[in-house]
Amino acid sequence: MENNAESTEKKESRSDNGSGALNDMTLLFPAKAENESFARVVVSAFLVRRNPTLEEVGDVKTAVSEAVTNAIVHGYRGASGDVTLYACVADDLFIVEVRDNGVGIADVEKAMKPFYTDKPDEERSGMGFTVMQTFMDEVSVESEVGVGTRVTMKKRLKYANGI
Amino acid sequence: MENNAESTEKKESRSDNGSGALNDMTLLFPAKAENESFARVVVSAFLVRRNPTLEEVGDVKTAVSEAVTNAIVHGYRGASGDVTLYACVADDLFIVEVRDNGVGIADVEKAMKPFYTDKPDEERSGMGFTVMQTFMDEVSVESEVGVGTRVTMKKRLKYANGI
Amino acid sequence: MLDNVRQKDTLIVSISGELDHYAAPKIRAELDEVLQDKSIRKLCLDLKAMSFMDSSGIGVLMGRYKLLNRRGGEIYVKNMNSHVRRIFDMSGLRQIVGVQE
Amino acid sequence: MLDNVRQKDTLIVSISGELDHYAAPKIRAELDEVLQDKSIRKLCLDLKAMSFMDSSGIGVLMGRYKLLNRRGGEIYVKNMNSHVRRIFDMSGLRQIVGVQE
Ligand SMILES: Nc1ncnc2c1ncn2[C@@H]1O[C@H](COP(=O)(O)OP(=O)(O)O)[C@@H](O)[C@H]1O
Ligand SMILES: Nc1ncnc2c1ncn2[C@@H]1O[C@H](COP(=O)(O)OP(=O)(O)O)[C@@H](O)[C@H]1O
Repeated sequence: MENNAESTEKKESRSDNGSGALNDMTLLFPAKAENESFARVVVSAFLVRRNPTLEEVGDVKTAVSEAVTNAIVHGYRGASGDVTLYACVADDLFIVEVRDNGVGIADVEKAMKPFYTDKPDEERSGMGFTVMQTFMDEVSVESEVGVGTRVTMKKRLKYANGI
Repeated sequence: MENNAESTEKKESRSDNGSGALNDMTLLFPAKAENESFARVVVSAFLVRRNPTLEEVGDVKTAVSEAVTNAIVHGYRGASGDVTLYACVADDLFIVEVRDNGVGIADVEKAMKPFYTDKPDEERSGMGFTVMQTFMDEVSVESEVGVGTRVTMKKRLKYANGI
Repeated sequence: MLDNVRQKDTLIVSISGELDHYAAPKIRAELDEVLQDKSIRKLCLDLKAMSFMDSSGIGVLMGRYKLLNRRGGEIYVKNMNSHVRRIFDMSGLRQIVGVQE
Repeated sequence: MLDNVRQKDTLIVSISGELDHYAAPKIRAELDEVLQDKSIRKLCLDLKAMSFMDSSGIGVLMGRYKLLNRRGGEIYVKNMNSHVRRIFDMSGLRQIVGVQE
């Protein structure tokens, strides 16, 4: 995984060709639990202009909440750092990405297994990735130990007739 | 003005000392008019956790709307580019910054005069900066021709007893 | 976005939603279309359902004022909240746009 | 965040607001405090006013299930929306937490 979050953001935002069909946003915020709800509100506000169903908004909020919580709890383990939330929508395809520059995941396949958690004592259920997979059409994880983690999630929207 | 938006963001977000008293966010989005309302929603969602009055939320939304509109209309003049919205709150001090890498302003003092506009034909009123100054406690503008513009606005919140 | 009622030479138009730079062209075009009817001398804008306005709204109101002023007409607003009132006061709109309390 | 009603050996607790990782510690602590009363055998969580739940909620419910299970008690929920239902189904909560329709 490339750890150059800034150049990546730049590229992504520049990918906008001004056609009006594509819109995107990048949000950076500190890894604090109080920002989980903020991240959900921002992604909803971004999505809502594309005329999503209530269910789609709920699905996206939940998936983003899981990924952001993971960045805070597992990626940074309570230490300070930034979480990046990138979202983009083009026609009916909505893509959202959550990145951290935290500890990374040694075995992604194992981490994504239902009920797997490295924090059972804190009552983590190990269902975060499973929730993401249930509520989104596609979830992919790139991670490197000591560098960070990037979770990319895609969803096709039923009605793409927003602005 | 420093044109290195990325390193600035980094620094700002890193200024968080994990005390819980300070929180901040950086939002990047393409310079499109449809994103003006999105920027307002995001800054409201950020602010609302500090228990602002309804009037304070309205003031901040309006000031941010003016600065973001200016970045799109004057900074980029309809060309594509990114607008950066940075907000931070520590105790009762709320700071919000709107940046663009657009054409810049040759004479900031003149630009800030009430009723001054370079686009009277488009029914711009020339009151954008005056609105910002009316609704915020402090407005400062740094700009360099060919590099971009940064508008920084501050407001003391009446009740700072949010999270 | 607009909802109109005609009373003799007065047209009452209700503006709903947000009046910012993004929405301004549409609202302006809709107002100018109804104002093509030259028998309209008074335009009353009902701002009750307008949830937001920034300085782009000043431009829209100034422009309609000028248009009506040329035909000897006038423009006023009703149901203005305190936020819009402050924008009116600072911009001098208060001097040219009547306020119906 | 919680609102409680006692009916014999059943405690009905209404959870309001969002149940995420940020809110979980507080909700957990409040539930565990009321559950210190050992005469409570049944915990019924009313989810009507809960506006959001993610997998952090699974952890909270699993934990309370274990606690009550140790004293031979049980836990169930009511007023579950379709979103929470899907989380229940995928996580196996459905097998251990009763659902009052
Ligand atoms: N951003 C991340 N950084 C480091 N490790 C992670 C990250 N996200 C997930 N993990 C690892 O994957 C495991 C499973 O995650 P998840 O399915 O969300 O369950 P939970 O959060 O309940 O542990 C975590 O326990 C952790 O070990
Ligand atoms: N971000 C910017 N980039 C370049 N020029 C700007 C920017 N913001 C403001 N200006 C200049 O300052 C003038 C006054 O701005 P303002 O008071 O907001 O009024 P208006 O937007 O109605 O023109 C503009 O007409 C423009 O010339």
